[in-house]
Formats: sequence, C-alpha cells, structure tokens
Amino acid sequence: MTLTDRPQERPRRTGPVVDIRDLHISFASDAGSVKAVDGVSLRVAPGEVLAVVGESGSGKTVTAKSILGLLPASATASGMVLLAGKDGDSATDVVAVPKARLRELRGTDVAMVFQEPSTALNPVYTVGWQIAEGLRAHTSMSRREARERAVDVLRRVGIPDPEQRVDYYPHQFSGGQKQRVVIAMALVLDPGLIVADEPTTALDVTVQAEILDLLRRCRDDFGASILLITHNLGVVADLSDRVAVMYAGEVVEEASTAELFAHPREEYTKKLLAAVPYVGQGRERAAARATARRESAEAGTEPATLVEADGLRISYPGRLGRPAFTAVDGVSFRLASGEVLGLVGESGSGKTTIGRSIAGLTRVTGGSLRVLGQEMRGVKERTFRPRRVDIGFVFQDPASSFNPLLTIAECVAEPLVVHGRAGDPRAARHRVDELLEAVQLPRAYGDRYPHELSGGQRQRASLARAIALEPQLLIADEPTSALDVSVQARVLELFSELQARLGFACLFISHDLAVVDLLADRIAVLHRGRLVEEGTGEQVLGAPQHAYTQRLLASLPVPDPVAQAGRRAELHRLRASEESSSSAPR
Amino acid sequence: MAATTSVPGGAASPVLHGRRRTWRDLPVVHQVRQSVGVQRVMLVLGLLLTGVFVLAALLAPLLAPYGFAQIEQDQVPFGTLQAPGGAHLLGTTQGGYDVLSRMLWGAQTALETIVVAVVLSLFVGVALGLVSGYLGGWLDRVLVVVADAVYAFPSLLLAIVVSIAISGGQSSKWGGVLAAAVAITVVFIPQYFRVIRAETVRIKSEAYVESAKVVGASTGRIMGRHVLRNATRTLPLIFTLNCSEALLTLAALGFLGFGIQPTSAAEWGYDLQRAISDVTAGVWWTGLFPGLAIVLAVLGVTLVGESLNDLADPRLRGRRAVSAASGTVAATSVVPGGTLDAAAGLETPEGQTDGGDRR
Amino acid sequence: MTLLESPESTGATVVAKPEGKSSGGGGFGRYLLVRFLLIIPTVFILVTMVFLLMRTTGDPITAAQGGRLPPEQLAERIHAAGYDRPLLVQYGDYLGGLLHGDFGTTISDNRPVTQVLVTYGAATLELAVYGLLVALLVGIPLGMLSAYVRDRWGDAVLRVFAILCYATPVFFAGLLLKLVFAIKLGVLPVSGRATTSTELNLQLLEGKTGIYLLDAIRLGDPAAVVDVLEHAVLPAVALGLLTGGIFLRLVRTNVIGTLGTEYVDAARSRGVGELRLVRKHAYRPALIPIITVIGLQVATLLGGAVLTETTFEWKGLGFQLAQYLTARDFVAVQGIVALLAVIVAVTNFVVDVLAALIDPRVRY
Amino acid sequence: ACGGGGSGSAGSSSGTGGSAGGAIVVGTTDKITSLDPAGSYDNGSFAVMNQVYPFLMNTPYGSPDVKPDIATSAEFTSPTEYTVKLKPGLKFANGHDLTSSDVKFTFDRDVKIADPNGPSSLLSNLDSVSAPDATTVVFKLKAANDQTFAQVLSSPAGPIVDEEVFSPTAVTPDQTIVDGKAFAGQYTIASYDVNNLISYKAYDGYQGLLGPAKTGTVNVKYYADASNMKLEVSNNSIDVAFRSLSANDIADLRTNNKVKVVDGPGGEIRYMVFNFNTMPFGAKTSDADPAKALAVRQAMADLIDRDALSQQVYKGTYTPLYSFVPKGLTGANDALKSLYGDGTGKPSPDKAKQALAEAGVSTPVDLKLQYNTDHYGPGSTDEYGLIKNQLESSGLFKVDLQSTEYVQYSKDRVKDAYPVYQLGWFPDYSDADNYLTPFFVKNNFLSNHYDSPTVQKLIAEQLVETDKAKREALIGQIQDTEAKDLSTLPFLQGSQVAVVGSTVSGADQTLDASFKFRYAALSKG
Ligand SMILES: Nc1ncnc2c1ncn2[C@@H]1O[C@H](COP(=O)(O)OP(=O)(O)OP(=O)(O)O)[C@@H](O)[C@H]1O
Ligand SMILES: Nc1ncnc2c1ncn2[C@@H]1O[C@H](COP(=O)(O)OP(=O)(O)OP(=O)(O)O)[C@@H](O)[C@H]1O
Ligand SMILES: [Mg+2]
Ligand SMILES: [Mg+2]
Ligand code: NI
Repeated sequence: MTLTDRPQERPRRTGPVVDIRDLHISFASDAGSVKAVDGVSLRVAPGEVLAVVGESGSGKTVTAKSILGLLPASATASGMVLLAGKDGDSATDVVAVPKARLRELRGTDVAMVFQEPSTALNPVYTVGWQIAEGLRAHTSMSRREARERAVDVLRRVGIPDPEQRVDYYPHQFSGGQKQRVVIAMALVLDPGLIVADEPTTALDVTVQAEILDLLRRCRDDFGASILLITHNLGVVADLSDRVAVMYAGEVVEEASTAELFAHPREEYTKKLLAAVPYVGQGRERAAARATARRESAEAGTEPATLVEADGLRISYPGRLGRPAFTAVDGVSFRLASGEVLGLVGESGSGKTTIGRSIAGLTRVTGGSLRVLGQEMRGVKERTFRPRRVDIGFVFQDPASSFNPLLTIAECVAEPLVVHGRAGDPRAARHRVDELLEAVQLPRAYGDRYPHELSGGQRQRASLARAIALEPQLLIADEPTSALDVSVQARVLELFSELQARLGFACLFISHDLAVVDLLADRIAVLHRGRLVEEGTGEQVLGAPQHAYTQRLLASLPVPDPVAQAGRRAELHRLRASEESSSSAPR
Repeated sequence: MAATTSVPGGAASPVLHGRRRTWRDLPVVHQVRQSVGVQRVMLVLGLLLTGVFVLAALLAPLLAPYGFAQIEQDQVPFGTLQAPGGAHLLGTTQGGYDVLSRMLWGAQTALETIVVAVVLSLFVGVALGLVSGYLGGWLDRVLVVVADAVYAFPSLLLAIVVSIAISGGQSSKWGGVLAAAVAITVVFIPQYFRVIRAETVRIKSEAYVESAKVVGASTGRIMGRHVLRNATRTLPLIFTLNCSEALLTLAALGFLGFGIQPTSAAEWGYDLQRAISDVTAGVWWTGLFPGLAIVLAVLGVTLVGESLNDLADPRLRGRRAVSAASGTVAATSVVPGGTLDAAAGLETPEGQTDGGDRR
Repeated sequence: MTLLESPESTGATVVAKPEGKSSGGGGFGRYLLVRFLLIIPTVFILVTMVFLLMRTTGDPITAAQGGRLPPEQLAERIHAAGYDRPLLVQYGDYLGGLLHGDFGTTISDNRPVTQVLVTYGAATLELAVYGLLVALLVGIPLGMLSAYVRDRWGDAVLRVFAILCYATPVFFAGLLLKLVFAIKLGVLPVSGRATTSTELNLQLLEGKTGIYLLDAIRLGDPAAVVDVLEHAVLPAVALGLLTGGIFLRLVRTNVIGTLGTEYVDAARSRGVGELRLVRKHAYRPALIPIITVIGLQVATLLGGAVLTETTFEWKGLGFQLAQYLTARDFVAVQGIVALLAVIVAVTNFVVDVLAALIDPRVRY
Repeated sequence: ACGGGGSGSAGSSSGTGGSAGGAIVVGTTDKITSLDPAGSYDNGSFAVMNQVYPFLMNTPYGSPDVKPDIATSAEFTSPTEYTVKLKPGLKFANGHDLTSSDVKFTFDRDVKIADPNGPSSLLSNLDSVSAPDATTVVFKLKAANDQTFAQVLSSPAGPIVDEEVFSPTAVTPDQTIVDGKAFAGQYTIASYDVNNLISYKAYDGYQGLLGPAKTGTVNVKYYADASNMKLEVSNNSIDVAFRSLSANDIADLRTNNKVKVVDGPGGEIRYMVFNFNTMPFGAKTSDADPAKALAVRQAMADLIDRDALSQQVYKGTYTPLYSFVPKGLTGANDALKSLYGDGTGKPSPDKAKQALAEAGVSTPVDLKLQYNTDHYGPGSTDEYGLIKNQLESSGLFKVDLQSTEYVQYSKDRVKDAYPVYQLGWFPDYSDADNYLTPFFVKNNFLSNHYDSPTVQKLIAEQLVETDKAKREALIGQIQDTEAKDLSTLPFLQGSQVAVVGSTVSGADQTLDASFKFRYAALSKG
C-alpha cells in the first residue's frame, strides 16, 4: 500500500475550512415541523479531524449535509455556514448562496463520504464513470484525462489493479473497497474539507480499521480537513483531533480528543463514555459465574446440554442451478443449561445462520444439531413445534420484529396464547403486565403500538416476549446492534439481570467483541462458516490463538486515544505479518 | 445493522399514533389534511369528481328526470336526437332516450359493476395470493405461472372472451352487470394475486413473522394474524386504481357490443358506441356526454388513487415549508444526563428515528 | 394492469438478482433458459383457457347458420364438423394439431390460421410499433420533466395530462381525433391503412411484408409512403397516448424514487447539475423497473389495439379477433390468442433480458 | 369435357388500379366467408359470387323472377327432370371451357362437400345431375315439379365453378380460386385481399343475361364500421356505399349534396315469433288455452305501430310490412292490414282490448319479449324498446324485455326458452316460397310448434303448381290463412339503400327485388 504522492499545491490556510455559526434547521414533517438543529456552531481548522458524536437523531447528519447544501426540500435553514474556498481566502455562506454557486462548491471545496457505500454508488454505472462525473462537473476535462485521473485516485485509495477496476461496476467490489471508491470520489477534486458521515458503520471492524487508516491518510497526505460523524467512540479516539458532542440538536461539549476522553465535562458526555463497552469489562463477572457453576456441578447437578452441534453444516440452495452456498461448515459446539455462549465473527460468517437453525428457522443440511434433545436435521415443523415453548428468540432489529398492527401487549401475549397459557391476549394481560415490568417497561406501554416506542423500549418488549414462556434457551441475534450505545448499555444490563434471575441458557450473537465479552461465559469465534476458536472470555480475548481472532481483536478501536494509538501500531504489525504469509483476506 | 430495515409502517395507511381517533383521522380526511399544495389540489379534485360520480350513482333514481329506458312521457314520445334544452337538458339519443338520465343511470351501472368486480377479485385474489405466497411449493409455482399467463394477456380480450362465456342468456340488468363484473374479475385476480403474493413473500421473511414462528404459532394463525393484515395494507391503493380500470373495461365491453343492453341498464360505453354515427352527422351531444362521463369518472378515481399512493409513500409525499427556527427539537432516545439510570419507562417515544423513513 | 405497475408489484417477473458474492457465469445463461422455457406453459395455459371458454360459448355453425337452418339440419352440420364430441377429445385433437404445427383452418372464412396470423399480425405489429413510439416519445421526456419539476404546477399539469391520456377510452379519443383532424380540418384520413389506390399497388407488390410502411418504401413511391404514414398518424396517437400516459407516470415515479437515493445525493455532493442528475444519474437506474413494466404494457397495448383497430378500420389481429369472437370461430380465436400469448411472453422475456443487460448486477 | 389449355388474358392485365379514371370504388360492410360457393351461405360471400360466377338462372335487372343466364333454355322436361341447355362456346376467364361437365361438377361437389357453412341444404330436392352432352344438363329431382328449383339455381347454391380449379371434395381456398381465374361472371377478380379490398376487372367473355359490365374496374373496400364508410362516402373518398348504413347516417347523407341516396325494395323482413308452447296461454303453460293465446297474438298485431317503427327507429330505411311475403315479390299481399289495427295499417288499442276481452284474457298480460342485439343491427334495441312501449302504453301488456347475444340466442330460441322473440330473414332467392316453407311447414326452422295442416297443405300445393296464376293465388291464400293464425308477426321490410357519389349512375337499376347488387350496372361520370 504505497502512495503515489502528488505535490500539494494547496496554499497555506489560516482561517477555518468551515465555520458554522448558529445554525438552525427545521423540517416539515407529517407531525408538523421538527427542529433538527438548534443553534449549532462549529469550526474545522485546516488539516484537522473534527469528530461529531452524539445520540441517534441528535442532528449530526443534518448539520453535515447543510455544509454541502444537501438538505432536502422540506428543510429550512438559518444561520451561517461559511465555507472557505479552495484558494483559501474567499468564504461562502452555503445557507444563503444561490444554487449555481452551490454546485460549484460541491466537490471542489467540500466533499462527502456517505455511511453506506453500497447505496452511495450508482449501481448501473462503472465507478470510473462516476468518478469522472465529479470531474466533468467542474472541469472541461477530456474523457481520457478524466479516466486517467480516476485510475490515479483509485490507486491512491488502495484499490488494486485500478486500470481494470476503473471499469467495474460497484457490485463487483467488496464492502470495504466500495467505501474506498466512495472516498476516492470525494478526493478526486482535492477538496479542502471532507465530510464523512459514519463512514465505517456499515463495515466490519477489520475493514473499519483499514478505512480509518485511509481517512487518516486523507488528512496526512492530502491535507484535507475532515468532519467525521460517528457514534462509535472508539473511532473517535482513533482518528480525531477534536470532538464535538451533540445532543438534541445542540453542541453540548467541544474539546480536543485527548481532553474529552480524559476529562469529560458534561454529564451527558460522561454517561456516553461510560456506556461504551470495552473488552475486559465482563471478565470479573464471567469468572464469578464460572465459579458458581463449578460449585453447583460439584453439588452434583451437572448442567444438562441444551444444544449440541456436531460437524454442523448449513448450505443455502443455489438459485437456478447455481451451486449451493455453504454458510456454516463443520461447526461443533455445546451449550449447557444456564450458560451464555457468545458467538462473534464478521459479517457473513454464518452467525445468524447458526442461530436460526437452532430455532428451526433454517434447515440443517449436514452434520448433527440437537436442540433440547431433538435432532434438527430433517425435523418436521410439526414435531418441533411443542419444543418451541422452551426457546426464546430476540431479533436484531427491534422495529421489525413486532407486527406493526398489534399492540405491544398483544405481541407479548402471542406466545402465551399460542401455547394455550391464555385464551386470548386479553386474558393474558395480567401476565403481560408482569413481563413488561420485568423488563422495566410501565404496564401502560402494553397499549401502545410498536412504532410508538423507542428502539430501546422495543427491544425490551422483545425481550419480554422472548421470556414469556420462561424458556430454557434464548437465542439473541445481535439484539443491540440497532441501538445507540447508551441504549445498548441499558438493554445489555437488563439482559444480564434477567439471565441471572431466570437462568436460561443463551446463545448471544454479536459482531462486537466487547459486547460479547460483557455477557458471555464462553465465546466462540466464527470465520467464514468455520469455528476458529472457542473458550472463555479470558482465553479467547486475553490470549487469542488464531490469527483471525487476533486481528479481530486488534481492529477493535477502544474509546481511549492513548491506548488506541498503541493498538493501531499492533494492528499494523499484525497485518504486515499476515500479508507476508498469505494473500489478502478478500 | 445496515440499511436492511424495510419499514413495517412505511408505505401504509396511517396507523395512528395511539392518540384518540378523531374525525380528522378518518382515512380520506387524514390524507387531505396531510397533503399540501399541488398534491392537495389534485387529491381534492379527484375526491370531488369521485364524489360526484358516486353521488350520481347513488341518487340516480332521484336525480334522473326519466328512466334509463324511458322513451316517452305520458304517451308523448321524447323524439329522437332532440338537441339539448327544454325538457331534455342534454338532448335525446337516436333511440329516443334522455341523455342526461342515461348519464346518471350509467353512473349507477358503472358503480355497481366496479363494486362487484373489485370485491370479487379482491377476495379471490387475496386468498390465493396469501396461500400461494406463504405456503410456496408447487401450488405456488403453478399459480404464479397461471397468474402470469393471465396477467400478461391483453385484459380487454380476456374480458371479452369471458363475458361471452358467461353472458349466455343473461340479459337482465344484474345478469349484465355480473357478466361484465366477472369478466373484469378474471382479469383482476392475477393483479391482486401478484401484489398480495409479493407482499406475503416479503412479509414471510420479516422478523415479526419469524418471531411468531419461533413462538410456535400454527401456520393458519400466522397467515391470518400476522401476514394477511400486513399484506393487505396497500390494497386500498390498488383498489382505487383498479376501479378506474374496471370502469374502462366496462365501457370498452359496452363499446364492442359485449356489454349491457340499454333496455337493461344505462351504460356509457354502449351509448358512446351508438353515438358514433351521430357525431359524424353533426350530433355532438349523444357522444360527448357519455364520453365525458367516462373520462371524468376515471380521472377522478385515478386522481384519488394516485394521490393516496403519493401520500402513502414518504418519498413522494410533499410537505409544507416551515420557517427555520420553528418546531421543537425531536426528543432522542435518552433523557439528558440520565442515560443509564433513567427510570425505566420514562424514555420518550422517539418516533421514527430508528425505524427510519428511508427505504 | 396498467396504472398499477409500480416495480414492487411486478412480483415474480422481476429479474432475480444473483445473491451473495458467488457469481457463476453460467447462472445468467441458465436463468435465461429457464425464463425462456417458461413461455411454453404460459402459452399452453392461455390456449387451454381460451379453448374451454370458447367451447362453452357456442359453436361457429350456430353462429353462422342459426338464423337460417332448422334445428335438425343444424345439429347434423354440427355433428359432421365434430363439435358435439366430448370436449376432451376435441382438446386432444387440437393439441395434436398444434404439436404438428397445424393451427387449423378458420371456420368462418376458411383460411389457414397461419395465414391469418401473418397477414393481420403484420398490421398489428406496425400499429403497435407506431403506438409504442408515440408512447415512448410522450412518456419518457415528459415523465422526466414531470419528475424534474415535481410538486409544482407544471408537474400537476403533466400528471393530469397523463391520467387523461389513460382515462380517455381509445374509442372516445379516436372519435375526437377523427372529428377534429379528419372531419373538421380534413388534414388526415378518417380510417384505413392507406388509400384504395395505394393499397392496390401494395397488394400487387412481390413478396410483400404486410407492413405497409416497409412495402411502400420498397414500392419506391414517395407518395405511397406519405399516404401510409398519414393513415398511421391518428391510430398511432390514439393508441400511443393511452400507454404514453402510463409511461409518463411510471417514469416520473421511478425517477423521483431514484432521485431520492443516496447515490444521486452523492453525485449532487460532487457538484453534478440538477438536470444532469435527472437525465443520467436518476434515469438510468430507474429504467430497469420501467423497462420491466413496459414489457407488461405490451399486453395493454395489444388490448388497446383491438379498440384502435376497430375505431380506425385498421385490419389487424385485434380487429380480426373481435370478428372471430362473434363468429365463434374458435380455431381462429385460439390461433390468435396463442400468437398474442407468444408475443407477450416473448416480449417479457426480451424485456427481462434487456433489463438484465442494463442492470450490471445481473450481467455478471 | 373441358378443352382449351390456352390461358385467355381477358381482364387479367394486372392494372395497377391506381387513380385510373373511371374506376369505381364501392364500400361495403359485408363479410366474406369463402369465395367457394360450396363453402359459404351468407350475403357477404354471395355478393362477390354474383359478380364473378355465371349462373344457369338469374334475375334480370328490375325483376324478382328468374330467366336463363348462361343458358339458352331451362324447363321441366318431365315432372322430375329439369333440363338446362347451355350457351355454346362459354369460357372461364382462365381460358377453360365452361361446359355441362362443369355444371355437373358444381352441383355434385356442393352436395358431396356439404360444408357446414355451405348452401347444400338448398339442394335438398336434387337427386342427381347428368350431362348428356357438352351443353345439356339434366337435374333429376326428388319431388316433382318443384317450382322453386329455377330460383334455387340463382341462389347461393347456383354459381357455376371451374372443375379444373376447384377441388371436387373440399372447399377450395380463395387464393387458389383467384389465382386460377375461375371466373365467368360479369367480372373477374384482379386482386383479392379478403375482407379488405377486392379489385374487379370486367370479363369480356361473359355472354349471359345481364350483359357486359359498364365499368371496367371496380374496387370494393370492406369496412367493419359503417360510420367510417359513411364518412368516406360523404366526402367522395369512395363512390358507392352499400348496406348497413345506419338510419341516421342515411338521413344525414340525404342532406349531403355530394352524394345521392338510392333506395330500392329489400327482401329482408323483421318479425316476431310466437312459441306456441310457451307464449302466454301456450300449450305447455299452466293455463293453456289456444283461444286466449290467439287473442294475445291478435292484440299484439293490433297494437304494433309499424309506421312509428319505420319512421322513428329506421328513418324510413325499413318500411311497414303487412304480410308474410314482402312487397315486390310475386304473390305478396297485405293480409294483415285489414285484419288488425284500424284496418288502414294504424294500431288500434280498442281492437286489441276487444280481442282480449272476447277471449276472456285478463289484462295486463305478462309478456316476456326477447330480442337479439348483435345480429340484426344496433337498431334492434331501439326497435324493441319502442315495441315494448307500444304494447305497454295500451295498458294491455306488461313487457319484460330481454336481450341475448346471438349464438346463445340461436340455441335458446329452439329450446323453447323464449315465448315471444325477434327474428329477421334474408331470402336465399326471391321467390315467395322462401318466406313460407321455412316458417310454416312442420318442423320449420323456427321450431315454434306451430302446426297447421291447412297451411302445410297449401304450401305443398303451391310448390308444385306449374300454373303461375294459380300458384300466385295459392300463395295469397297461405298469407291470408296465416294472418289469422299469426304464428309469426311480420312488421318491417328492409329496403336496400345505396349511397352513391353524385356522378355515379346505375345504382337504381340494380337495387331491385332480386336483392342482388351488381357492380356491372354502375358507371361514373
Ligand atoms: N428529511 C427529514 N424530514 C424530517 N425530519 C428529518 C429529516 N431528516 C432528519 N430529520 C430529523 O432531524 C433530526 C436529526 O437527524 P439526523 O439525521 O441529523 O440525526 P443523526 O444525528 O445523524 O442520527 P443518526 O446517528 O441516527 O444518524 C432527527 O430528529 C430526524 O428525525
Ligand atoms: N437465505 C439465504 N440464501 C442464500 N445465502 C444466504 C441466505 N442467508 C444468508 N446467506 C449467506 O450465508 C452467509 C452467512 O450469513 P449469516 O446471515 O449467517 O451471516 P452473519 O454472520 O449473521 O452476518 P451479519 O453479521 O452480517 O449478520 C452469508 O454469506 C450470506 O450471504
Ligand atoms: Mg446520521
Ligand atoms: Mg446476522
Ligand atoms: Ni403513523
């Protein structure tokens, strides 16, 4: 990964690249007008990375978009967004500028990197064409020249074989490469400021680490300033120079990164920092639980095995004669009653597939999987249905796991009604109320519809539904990944409380090592459908054996700038050794 | 965690936010209030035209000065091809019928046909689509191929063949209406089938259906309680759009002579067809009015359907402009300064921040 | 099947996107093959349906001679023709014939069905192409314009125009067009495909295609070409506007849809101009669902052709079908239906392939 | 028996009709089933055959009665032998000789093929044909002295075809016939696009009764929609428009000075049929009573206002008909005029009331009246709307008017589904018998269970009556008897209307009681 350096002709800048002054933005919505940004002031100095963090919906994206004048028609803005020109002296107020001028600014003075690389690329044009579009919009470059520039910029962001890849369509790139392409598009006109809105949220930690490196190079080698929006404090610690914390449309705190992490001033910031899980957090608790289990085992109550996978293989049939795709390949593990097994791995490694197969939602195609004594390979739904009483399932996305037309109470009552514990939802209401209270939701919320609850509340209701029948086994598929850190912390806490109280065994699926560490007794690491490592949190996270686990662990940014700098070095070392031993992972 | 959230309430009728329902939340009223600017004008125009059409249909017996097959009053014939004016506001036809009366009665026939046709196809199509989509298997494959075949076939031709097949001996008004309606039904069933099936297949893999499955609910229960109601949310839109198509098909059948006879009921397509030779002879009123009636009725219904469609789709819905500093800051998911130890349940609903309006 | 065509509702016909990262080269070819083979059951189903429907509606002999012959003689003739045999036997016969490529001979005018199909098919094809041309010329630019000026008055006018196009029955539109252009202004012919003299000349042309424009060009007589084109204007407009209105709406909705996507926002953030955004960045991705739906519109177009052909004396398949239906000439009707079904199925197939070709995600 | 291999070039020059001066363009809404006489039995096909095929017997311009056409004589040489002598030296347009062998071939194949769409039923009285020499044909008949046989030879069963072109066992495709130039009538077909455009060229080898064609080229355009034809004739895009113009169109065209409207007598009649089993008080009803049933029929006959129907619905394109045989045919009378209504042809509610009262029928009588919409023109609807009105306004009837699509209608009506219903009739040939035998003999095509020995006897008698005057008297007698029985109620007779450009002449000549429209009579300029 070498850079073909190009001489930087950008004049020395003195003033801020962008200077936002008392920005107010409101939206017209179905429910009247909504204020998204309420008097925000921010500045980004040349060559600086400013991170903006905050809750979901706190106005980060809206603020960022206003810098490019990309607000939708339903938005109205007031205040000033002064954007420095490329030449360094003239600054334009984006809020007041006419459309034509706005078009000139975009791409040259400020560029944007979007969160989801697969949606930010037009699927029907080659990436070369799309990069050239930016050039064509601003210069009268010939087709060939534009192409050369595209190849050049692709090379600079680390796309291998850019001469060929320039004619590829977006779907021919991997997720990380797509994000590189998106960054290349932002870089091609050498903008003074790059606005990156959650540029790594859609990516795996390992890929995220690479993209963060790239962004760092954007600043270091290209001299661009970066406005980085994220909710991941690890990313903040890794990349940013300064941090602004937003809450409810306002900036509540602004400080240098080191300062903020070391001495958060605002209560909100403190809570936010405290809510971030980190590896090692759960060690104590896991140890305590292990001891308890050992004791009970000595007392003669050997825990029953609830789930036992032996050489489990799951293939998805290929469409129209394409070969079947094997998502899970020869996985063996065991889950005893009362135990929490964490399953981690990057996207697509087969975590969900395993969870679903245990719940009887996906067919087992090879090996053996016994769930509550029932062999799942070739099992009929009719045979398995009675055992469902003992299985609970918590889905990743709390919003979509509730039937939008039923009230929360009706949803929670569903298992009770189905298994004959109550005649109808009304009859089950008493038990539902108890359940809601158990997950710390007021009874009255039972009468609400799912979309009238917040994400965290919904996930709690989802939990209530899963434990309604007091199952022996709970499968939780990334139950918090759709939630904010603070809400996530709350749900996780509740989760472990309930687990302690009800003693169900749990398969906890997550891509976040820190989260798994917090909850699990044992951790299993999945890599491309294979189980590469399994052990207690201490074993797996403390002294990872497998190279993949090591890299996974090293890629995870920690919310501490100092520690993170060290980890980064470690990661580079790891990567270098891996590169020399094998070819690139993808 | 990517943008895989397909919005469960996204393109749907307004599920109200748990607040007390008032007249403002009634289906159409809600949309009128929701719409702004051009969209509102179009919706209201559509509603007006549709309203006039429906009223004319319902009140035809009261509004129409004469019967649809009446050619004389008190032993005095109306006379054929009388110009508009006098006793016959819109003139009379070649057969000596009163044009205005036939227009009004024609609305009734049209409405009846639409209702019968759309209701019939709705039930059959929805049931088939649901079963086929949910159960899958060979039944699904067969039904899909059949539906696709029928769907791909020119609907008017199919309607003609079917109407011939079932019109045998049917000449009473209801016989005619039924024949036309069934013909239209055959054409529409595949449409409903496809829509419902597609929805069902989508919903089938939604987390809430899977969660019902995990809970152990029976197939029947899942289909009835979870899939059906969610799959049919888009139906009102299809319904309005199909209404206009039913109208046109009926008129076309009438025009081609496979429709309802004037002595059984008034039908615009038939009248228009009969009027063609009038028009070339300089008699404009016999053709213009039924033609306009068709156009306006279809225009009205389609406008309503399209507007509803736009309003239900957040991408297409227009919104009123607001001033920069107006509105309240939407509460986010946490209480300031109290993230972790906020009393349970005090969290404020966050609306759509994480369900997302986006697709 | 007209206004409804939002891409979501096209369900099963939407091109299957290969999933995951596995991209077998043979996958697409196989997909095409399966898709192509699906034409057979489609046609088979329709033909069977029409066969059954038609037999329940009466026989051609009663249709032709019912007002003339005593019941016994009628029954005799029906028996002689074999129309009183069990349905299944007749169906077997019919299928047997089909398998041998024998579509039979029309009952009501004693012509080989294949000849009927070729002669009238050419006429319908010509009309449909004109109609499609008008529809595309009206629908696509105006649809883009409408999306561009969305929610402003221009948009409203265009949309109402689109609905009016769709809401006006072809026969009413035809009537108005004739009244204005043929009768009041007298600039265009009333009906038919050419004037008598041109038609006679075309008839005597060696190896005629039946597509008058081609034939007229081959005839080498500019006057004939003009004559043929003049006759095509009103039918093409009447038919084209019908589908044009639908296209307009379709293009508008889909372009607005893609305009709201992040990649258009991304292009905008790079300074691409609004007009170019609509014309390039939003339009091309929107084209995929549009093309799929346009394929389905062929059915509507053919349905509209029945009315257009009848209104304008354009002697094509649709026109002929209506005649054969009244005559209960099921041999002819089945033949025409089979052909129409094949046309529709093949168009949909071609459209799927086209959509696949436009969509690079499917191609690889 | 056919000599000649030389292909005559008569009328075969493929003149590119074009705007060749003098060519006449005729518009029609006919439909052709087949050019082969053995394969068609309908007006549209017959209209073409009349131009291009020779007949043994034909109707001269202006008369309903038949004379030898390409024959020199035709007569009964014995009660069951009808002998026709052909003119010598006849040729088809393709040069083949037209001899008695062709004639024998023609009729033999008609009978043999017996195509479902063919006219073989008209030849039911034919036993065999023989051709003793090249110009003599002998028809052997089953029933003696069949007075309609000469007419049959001019009917759709009559066109003579070329045995070298036509298949003896199957209906011959149109294109084969056209390509084979198997024509020997006034015209040959120069170019043929079925049901769209036919170009006729005069055939100079025709030596028959009707004489040579006045115009060398006639192009016939086929329309599906009469209003399109009307528009084109009204601006002289076509020279002649014939058949199925709506009453309105004709009324409108009468005011157009670019065209002339030419009327002639028509053979089409419109009538109501009573089903003797199921009509009110019919034989199979619960209150069966022949006298009451007759009273109902009489009352209806009293109430029908033919003038109103003719004027209001048809603007005079149909005229009142007061008998079973239409005016213009030999033997027709006005049997119904004096018997019913006020005696002058006007309706009389009082008489109707009286008739019902005398039979003891309680009023209003519930009447189910059925009509058809798609076979007898859209005017049917208005026609029966008005009839319903006429019947009801007297207060004597309560009419339940219903309509059914034609094919179903044809099936239902013979199954006694309709007590009283509409029909129309277009003759096979212009002989009075064609309006009697099909309707009033036992097992007639109406299947209305009417069974009158008297009428049947009279019909049988007239059929073999060789004395013309006596036969006419018999026909009159049948009409009078039938007028009392009223098994059908005729009320309108169609007239033939042709609309021609102001410079076109000759239409009036051919619009005669033969009901054959011959293009050869037309000329332009
Ligand atoms: N197009 C819009 N119409 C109406 N309201 C909007 C629109 N876009 C954003 N909002 C509202 O503005 C507020 C701020 O949204 P914004 O997208 O900036 O949040 P965010 O901080 O980026 O959150 P996240 O971390 O979830 O991306 C939210 O309440 C949101 O609901
Ligand atoms: N229904 C399916 N048909 C075909 N392939 C599938 C299907 N579902 C998942 N896969 C494939 O199986 C593999 C494993 O998927 P799975 O959903 O188990 O991954 P995961 O570890 O849960 O990833 P993530 O973190 O993204 O949720 C992926 O490559 C995926 O593309
Ligand atoms: Mg955001
Ligand atoms: Mg997953
Ligand atoms: Ni809502």
